[in-house]
Amino acid sequence: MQLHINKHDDIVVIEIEGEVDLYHSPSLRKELASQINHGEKKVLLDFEKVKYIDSSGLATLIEGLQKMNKSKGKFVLCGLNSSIYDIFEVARLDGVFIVKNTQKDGLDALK
Amino acid sequence: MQLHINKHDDIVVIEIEGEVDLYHSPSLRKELASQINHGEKKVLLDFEKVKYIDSSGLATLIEGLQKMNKSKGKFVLCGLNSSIYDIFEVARLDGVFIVKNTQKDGLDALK
Amino acid sequence: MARCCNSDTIQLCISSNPKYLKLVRSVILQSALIVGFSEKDSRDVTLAVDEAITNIIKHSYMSSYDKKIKINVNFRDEYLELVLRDYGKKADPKTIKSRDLKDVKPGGLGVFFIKKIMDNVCYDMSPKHGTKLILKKYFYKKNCMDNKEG
Amino acid sequence: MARCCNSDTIQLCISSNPKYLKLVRSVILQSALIVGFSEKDSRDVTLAVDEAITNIIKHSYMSSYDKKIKINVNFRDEYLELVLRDYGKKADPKTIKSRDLKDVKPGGLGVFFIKKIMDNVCYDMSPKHGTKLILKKYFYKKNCMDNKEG
Ligand SMILES: Nc1ncnc2c1ncn2[C@@H]1O[C@H](COP(=O)(O)OP(=O)(O)O)[C@@H](O)[C@H]1O
Ligand SMILES: Nc1ncnc2c1ncn2[C@@H]1O[C@H](COP(=O)(O)OP(=O)(O)O)[C@@H](O)[C@H]1O
Repeated sequence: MQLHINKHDDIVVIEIEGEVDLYHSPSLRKELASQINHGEKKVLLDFEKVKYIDSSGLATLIEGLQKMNKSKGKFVLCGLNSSIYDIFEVARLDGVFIVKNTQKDGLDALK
Repeated sequence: MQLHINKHDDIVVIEIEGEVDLYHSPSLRKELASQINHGEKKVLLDFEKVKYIDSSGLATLIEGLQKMNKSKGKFVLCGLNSSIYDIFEVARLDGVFIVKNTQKDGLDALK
Repeated sequence: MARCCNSDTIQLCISSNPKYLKLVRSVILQSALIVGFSEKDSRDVTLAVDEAITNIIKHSYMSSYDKKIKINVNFRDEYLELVLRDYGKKADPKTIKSRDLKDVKPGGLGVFFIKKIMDNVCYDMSPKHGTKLILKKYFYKKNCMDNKEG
Repeated sequence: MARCCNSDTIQLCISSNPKYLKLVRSVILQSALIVGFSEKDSRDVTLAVDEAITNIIKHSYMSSYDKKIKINVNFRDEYLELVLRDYGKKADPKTIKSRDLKDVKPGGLGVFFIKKIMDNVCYDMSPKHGTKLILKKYFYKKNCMDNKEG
């Protein structure tokens, strides 16, 4: 898994590439925590290039969301392909996260 | 591995999809033999969708080429990606087969 | 579904290091595809096994990465069977359960996915050391889900 | 090359059925990538192992598909080691050689690829039954190809 991080004004866009499992989720967790601790209030996670996620990845996202909620920020996901979205749906997380189709939609939702 | 077979006038185009290894090469061998025995003199093998080939696959191609030469026909390959082409080169088969870039180039060479 | 094989077994043995998860996933995915499951079902079975191995690493071996995990893939006539063997701490079966989905919190989804995806999930605690987790998925769903647990 | 692990081993056991070749390839590809080989080198190592298994199926087991093949992937400090164990017919070492590339004919390229790709190829005929084929590829090429055989 690789993380590509860009800033669009006050929005931090994290593009995730690869597989988010027990091996890779710690570095995503670390990145999210550091962005939030650093005071960022708007984070967009782009899943366009994510091929796989398991419950460790989901746990990491829930942790990020809850941290962000505590600091009154906004946390948006975008670009989930259908098999990734399935997993969110099965775990009833589709209603828990704000999920947008494209990165553009995600940015709009955060503006 | 799947074979998709089309005819363009007197040219038989066989599009190979997948992996040509010991498991799958027998069905390619059978198809080539049946086309040649059936009297076809122009065969184009399109490798565009071939992800992997090993020596069983190469052996099958050499057998096809030699059969075709015996029956005074023409046998052309096209669409090899660079890692597949590498394998032909290492085995010094790049000079043994007629190898074209695109299916169009392959058809032109057989017209 | 085009099934091709009689009873047959693949064995894979790894150490309990998360870096091998991807390799395990590719073995399970290939196995499910070979035996004729759809792409979707094969991905699901792969997720279930990933979750089970993740739990072994986290809970049975408390995240030490040099312990042994054995994975048997058994191709049976009516189902695909995955047997995961560890030699770590045995769990109290009562603690192996997924959280309430409505109680959103980090964690607690692994067992949920395993039970959701597989037709039969059995934690066999009878070995002297460690646990034998037996997961089955049938090729054709039975009418009465009589073998559905949990 | 980012190497990450100490001595460690993965074991895979399959039956001698060509339908498992793809699964073996994915294990070998992942192993080579984990250990830090480039995509190209990883694909090459995968081809070498595919050829070696193909030869075991064809020559040691004369194409019977229900025999046992054990594959050990050993992550060593300086090299990746693949050990392929079969329990079939032993070969006369003199017959295990690739054909002259100029003499184009179907077959005879498997051993060529194995020797071309791997730094060290050893057919160990000492086991009572069958053969142990040991393949090594170093992470950094040695100066004097002193361990290059064949
Ligand atoms: N292999 C195992 N060994 C011991 N306990 C386990 C094992 N698998 C699951 N458990 C128990 O089941 C609980 C639920 O597991 P799971 O749904 O995967 O969530 P999580 O691992 O995130 O807690 C775990 O917290 C643990 O107590
Ligand atoms: N595992 C093996 N057991 C017995 N003989 C083998 C084995 N591997 C290779 N050989 C011998 O080496 C020869 C060359 O092998 P190879 O280059 O793979 O070509 P092919 O298998 O197409 O003949 C084979 O014909 C066979 O005689």
